Amino acid sequence: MKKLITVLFLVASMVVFFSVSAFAEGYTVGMVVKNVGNPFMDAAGRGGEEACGELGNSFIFQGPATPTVEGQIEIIENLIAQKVDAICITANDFDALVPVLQKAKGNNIKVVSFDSAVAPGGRHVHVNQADAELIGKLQVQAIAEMIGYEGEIAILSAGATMTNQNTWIEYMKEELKDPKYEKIELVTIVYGDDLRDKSYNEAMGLFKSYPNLKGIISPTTVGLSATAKAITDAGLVGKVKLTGLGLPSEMAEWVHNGACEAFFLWNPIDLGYLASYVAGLLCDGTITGEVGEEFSAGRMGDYTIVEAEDGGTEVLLGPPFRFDASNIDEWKDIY
Amino acid sequence: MKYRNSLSNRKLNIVFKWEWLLVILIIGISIVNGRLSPHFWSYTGIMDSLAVFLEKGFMVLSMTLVLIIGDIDISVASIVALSSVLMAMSYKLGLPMAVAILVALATGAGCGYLNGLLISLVPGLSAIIVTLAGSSIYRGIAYILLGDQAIGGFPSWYSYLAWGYVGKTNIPFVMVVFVGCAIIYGLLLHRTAWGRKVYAMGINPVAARFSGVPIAQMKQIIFTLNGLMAGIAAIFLTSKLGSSRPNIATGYELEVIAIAVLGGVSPSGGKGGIVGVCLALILMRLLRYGMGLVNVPGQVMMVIIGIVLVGVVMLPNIFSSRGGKRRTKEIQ
Amino acid sequence: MMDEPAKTKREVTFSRLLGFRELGIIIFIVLISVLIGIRNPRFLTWSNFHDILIDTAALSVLSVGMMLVLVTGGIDLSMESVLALTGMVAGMMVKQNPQLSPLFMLILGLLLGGLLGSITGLIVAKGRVVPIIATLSMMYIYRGITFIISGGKWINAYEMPDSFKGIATERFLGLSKLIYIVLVVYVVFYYFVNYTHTGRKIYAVGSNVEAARVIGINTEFITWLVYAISGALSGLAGVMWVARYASAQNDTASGFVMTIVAACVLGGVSITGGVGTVSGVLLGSITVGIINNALPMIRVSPFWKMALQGLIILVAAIVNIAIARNMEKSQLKRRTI
Amino acid sequence: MGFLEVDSVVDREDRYILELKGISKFFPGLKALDRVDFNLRAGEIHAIVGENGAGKSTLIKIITGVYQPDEGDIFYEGNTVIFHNPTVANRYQIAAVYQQPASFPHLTVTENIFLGHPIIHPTTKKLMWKEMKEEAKRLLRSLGSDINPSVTMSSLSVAQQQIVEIAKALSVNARILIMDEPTASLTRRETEDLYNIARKLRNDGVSIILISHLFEDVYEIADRVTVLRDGKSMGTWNVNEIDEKDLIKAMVGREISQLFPKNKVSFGKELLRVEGLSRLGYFSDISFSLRAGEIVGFSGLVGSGRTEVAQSIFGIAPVDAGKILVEGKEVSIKNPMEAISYGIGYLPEDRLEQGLFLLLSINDNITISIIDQLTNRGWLNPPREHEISNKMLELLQIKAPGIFHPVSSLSGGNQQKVVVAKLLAARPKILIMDEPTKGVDVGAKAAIHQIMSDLVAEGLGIIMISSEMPEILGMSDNIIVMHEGRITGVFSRSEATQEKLMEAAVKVDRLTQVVS
Repeated sequence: MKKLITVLFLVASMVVFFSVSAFAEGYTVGMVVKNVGNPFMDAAGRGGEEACGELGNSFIFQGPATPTVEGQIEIIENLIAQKVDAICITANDFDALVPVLQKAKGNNIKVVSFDSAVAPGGRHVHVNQADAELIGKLQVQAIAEMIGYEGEIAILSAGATMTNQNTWIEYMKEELKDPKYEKIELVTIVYGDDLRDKSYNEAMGLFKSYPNLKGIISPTTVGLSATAKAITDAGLVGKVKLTGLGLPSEMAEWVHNGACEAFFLWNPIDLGYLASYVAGLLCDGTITGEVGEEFSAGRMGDYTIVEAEDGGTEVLLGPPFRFDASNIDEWKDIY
Repeated sequence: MKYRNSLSNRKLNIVFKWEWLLVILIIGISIVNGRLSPHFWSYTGIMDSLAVFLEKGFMVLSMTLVLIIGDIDISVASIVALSSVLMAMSYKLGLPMAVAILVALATGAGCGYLNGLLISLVPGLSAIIVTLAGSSIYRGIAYILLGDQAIGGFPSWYSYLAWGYVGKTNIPFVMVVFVGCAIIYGLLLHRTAWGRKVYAMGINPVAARFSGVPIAQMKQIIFTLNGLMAGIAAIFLTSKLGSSRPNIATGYELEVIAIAVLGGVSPSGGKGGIVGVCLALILMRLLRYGMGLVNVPGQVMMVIIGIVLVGVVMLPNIFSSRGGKRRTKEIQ
Repeated sequence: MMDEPAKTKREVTFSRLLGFRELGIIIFIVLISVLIGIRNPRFLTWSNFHDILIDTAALSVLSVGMMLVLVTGGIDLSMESVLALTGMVAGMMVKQNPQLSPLFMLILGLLLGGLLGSITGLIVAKGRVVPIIATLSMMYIYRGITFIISGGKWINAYEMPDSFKGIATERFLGLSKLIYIVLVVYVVFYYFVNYTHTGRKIYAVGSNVEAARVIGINTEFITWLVYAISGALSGLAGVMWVARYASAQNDTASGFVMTIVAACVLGGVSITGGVGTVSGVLLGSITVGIINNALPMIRVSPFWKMALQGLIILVAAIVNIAIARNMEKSQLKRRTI
Repeated sequence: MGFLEVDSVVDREDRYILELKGISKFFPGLKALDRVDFNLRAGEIHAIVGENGAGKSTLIKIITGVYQPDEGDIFYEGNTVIFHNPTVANRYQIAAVYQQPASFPHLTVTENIFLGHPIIHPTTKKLMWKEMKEEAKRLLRSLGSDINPSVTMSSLSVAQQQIVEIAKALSVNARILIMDEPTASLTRRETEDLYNIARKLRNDGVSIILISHLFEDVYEIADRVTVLRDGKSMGTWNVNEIDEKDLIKAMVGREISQLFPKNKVSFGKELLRVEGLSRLGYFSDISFSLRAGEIVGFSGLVGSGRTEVAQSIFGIAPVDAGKILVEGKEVSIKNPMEAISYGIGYLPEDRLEQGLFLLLSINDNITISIIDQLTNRGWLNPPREHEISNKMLELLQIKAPGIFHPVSSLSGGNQQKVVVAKLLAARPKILIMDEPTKGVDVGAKAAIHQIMSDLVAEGLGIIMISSEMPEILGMSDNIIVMHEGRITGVFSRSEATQEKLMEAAVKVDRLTQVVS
């Protein structure tokens, strides 16, 4: 019996220790990210908390330990049981969250997706970081400039199943059809699964399989920095150019040593702020998520809800930001 | 249970007590959860939270058998993925959904059969190696087939499987199916001659062979069953997700094994029962649910689950006397 | 079993069989290298071989630790989390104190990893928890602690001093320093396993626990020791890993433990205990390295990779058994008069 | 091994190298040893006999430091000592050779000999393999064996492993050598060799404690004998002062009437016929037949293929050629399940490993082979099972509190009987018994022989494999001798003699052959 009491005591004390009560006036907004322990997601969380603070809402930040859709479903179920008023989510899968989010909507919970969208049926509105077409275009333009509009390029993506990655890659291919890129050849697309060792190996493999490779686009944070490291280690700085989407904190080193002259990203803090702000406005009925509605989002200014390509509605954050040697040091400590 | 009595002995007594330990832990955790979160004591909340976990439950049931015969299967999560992908593809190819569901079951059973075939056909090839390779191969095939695509758009009735409730009650449909499966497995393991042979195999495989227990055939059946249950899990998981992808159910295998062990099943074979693993399933779920309600971050949750797992498994070892162990040896 | 003692001429069947087993994997390596070399000649260059060795460095260090645990009949799933936690601590330390010497960091990795492994070892040896469950729990726990101490933040390249990153990038006599670390580890463990009493005791425990106890081997200590060693080597590999990729994350090496087990299995280590050689594990790790390195080079579709890797493990395991069986059969044939 | 200082005969009589006084050992619910006294002179062979469960193993484990006594004192050359663990006992030059060689199958012979006390370079602490191998070779040669010290233990025969175990004991310069049932798995010839080794060691001044069931061993080589019963010492005698009958009385507390109660039974129809059975590497061209009411004895050296033939008939290992006919019909037996369905039962030699489920209850053990027939369309039918188990308990006089107790709670002899009960519950027509009385004390031995006699009287046929010559001669109607996988002699009960069997069994003695 003694051992049982010990166990119970241990369990109880642990649970008490980790419980953080989130009772406040106003609405409760739950933010579900792809996984916790990811700086990009944490930055979005900071923005979300800021917006909730301004609106007088309380904020819950949650994410599974690993980026799986099953983990996100479990969290959403828990949020439904906690009777939150809104959920902001960056989805690990475009389709697979729809059923559980429909259940949430059925419980009168407003759903805002951001960063990585869920299908229209599972959301009220999507906060889009940037136009997918623009993201694709910018990266192709950047790499073309770097290599002088001539030579072989490759793409190092994250998972083969990630929707946003694939959409961007489609737009890159689209952009490359433009006659001004006719001397550029996209030789392959490889996948690093957002694992550092695997991305690094894939990059190294690219150098060996394609000795004439001139440039790499890596539209994923882990892939971009692992490739930069690989270029540096292989002694190819200046010979193989690199651009893509990445975090300034991770890329500072590689911008300075020239492995990556420039890359892009939007501000995740702003993204989280806007998503959380939109969620607040949906809760108090200011907006309903219909096309054409206009609203003002605190420090971010005015926005209009537009129709999204996937058939739902979305709010567009703005064009992605270009980081290079001139501005990287301002940002590297922020996110 | 009458059979328990005929199994009465010191070691199995521990198992019996083990189940009571789990019951007490479940009550304790419920009380703590209730105090911490005002949302915990909600009938729908608890029901739904249990339901969300049940596709793993299906896998735990058959994994219990695999562990009792002293083997292990780490390919189940991959079998779930492959079954789901094949089911979705055959639906997309124009087969009726009901047939597609059969495809999932057949795929699961087929993969399990293949595991069992290799293990029983090639002596010296251990289950851990076969299923380790299998876990890459099966998911790999799912990737080859579907690549970066996802398949969705199933008929609307299909989502009822994971999301629907029985009639006007608040009982999730999946729970009814699970309870049915659990009863079948409980009867199979504890009330049939076949179940007796399963334990015999786990306790002493050589003696079992000499006693006329068809070892190879039993292994074949058990691994096939394990694959079949993964197929069932795939049907419910796909229904829950509304779509299929090659990367679903990642990491399920370790969780399933952990729940079975928490339920009193010994990975070295011969011990454990269905009641225990069902209780462990509830315990694990309530623990996670409670922590989820107070928004413990996922990574911290892993620490706590790890501590509970190792703590609960270690408890009887710490308190059981050394002499007792030696005595069994001595008498031999 | 023993590498060294069995190496005299006029050898007996069983040790010849083992020699043959390692020959088998060497033939496999040569065969696969030639095949890949035909498709991409750059595979067979010295610089690529050097790259493979660097890529395999962390894996080969980890495999030695895993081998010792497997030899006792256990398994250590927590290695990847120990690696991540140690790597994170190392990253945080060099971020705060860039002046720390790389050698000190490597030693720190060994010690911290050893400490974490000791805890796991205690749970297995004293708490008598089945290894797979004990190490699975510790895998969860250490991974979670990594998250808690880092607050979910990553340590990035610019926050690490060049000297630290130099562990992986600097060369000495044309070879990467990582390769020297691996060499040291292998020489030490080759000696430890074959020429020290404690090293042989590990095999005794894996071969027959009861008999080991009877001849006075402290089996609990040996069990504890192998987990402490596998922890220490995971810690060392953690520092090597973080230095190499110039990034410490809390999901570092997540899922890597299966690769370690695969390397051991390919290297002829028996999952049931008692069997495994240091040289075999090295070859096993290199084989895994070659497969990882070669698949991107011969432009295999990414979707095929996973299935191929699984198939290679399965085939290697079956071939191993088939060779053993064949030897046994020819032995039987000779016996019949 | 002359480590003993030269003592006068008088000194040797009075001074004991090892003395145990009032030793008790308790296990939960069991008093394994109850104030046992035991002493050992320098240079003597001292036998300890007793039924299974009498406490012999416990006593040995206390002497070797595996267990610590709960009461009592141990004196080594007159000084009190405490053996905390086997290493301490080793330091006092005490070594043991166990019945089941407690070896490391994956390791080499050299390692098996030296792992407990390797030769280590004094400064570098490096293991000196070359020296150890040389020493191992020397030790093995001194025992008349040329086993290669570099082969793995698993590649040796049981007899060879036993020799390695003795070499291991010698390597620590043992002054006290414990031999636990050393001859149980050996054939006559191997046993002879072992006796010679033991005598030689004694003459070199080593004290030997011999545990044995076989009175032959005791009378052949022992100087004194101590009898244990139910954890108590019944006394110590000089071997030439006590005869077999009194020894048995001391052991079992009663007189055993008859050891080989074989009654003449008239043979019935042919139950089993084997023609030209061969299995690559194990046996070839085996033919014989078994009639109802007949006991066919299989004699020969361990490793001569007797067990393999039996196991192939039982479907455990596949055969490469030959026919098996059951009651005149040719059958193909691929696994034990089929064998059981043809009415064949097999009592394995290694009961613990191959016959028992220690964690299961007596009932579950007895019914496991026939569980399918006892069910109600697959569902367990406890009353029917219990009926059969209780009947078996009564028939074989198994001493157990009830059928629901685990087999692990029974004494060794009763565990053996449970295996027999399991066998008989399947109602076989053909019984194969591999070393039916191995490791069994006299009392249980007689009981088992009686059961065998009763069974053949009921019309069963029995194939009995035995290494014990008196058992073969006493129980068999016909005797088949095997050597290196072939039948080398067939004798009827009347014409068989110990000498004839031996001649057939040992064509060329290859006791110490190297496997390569």
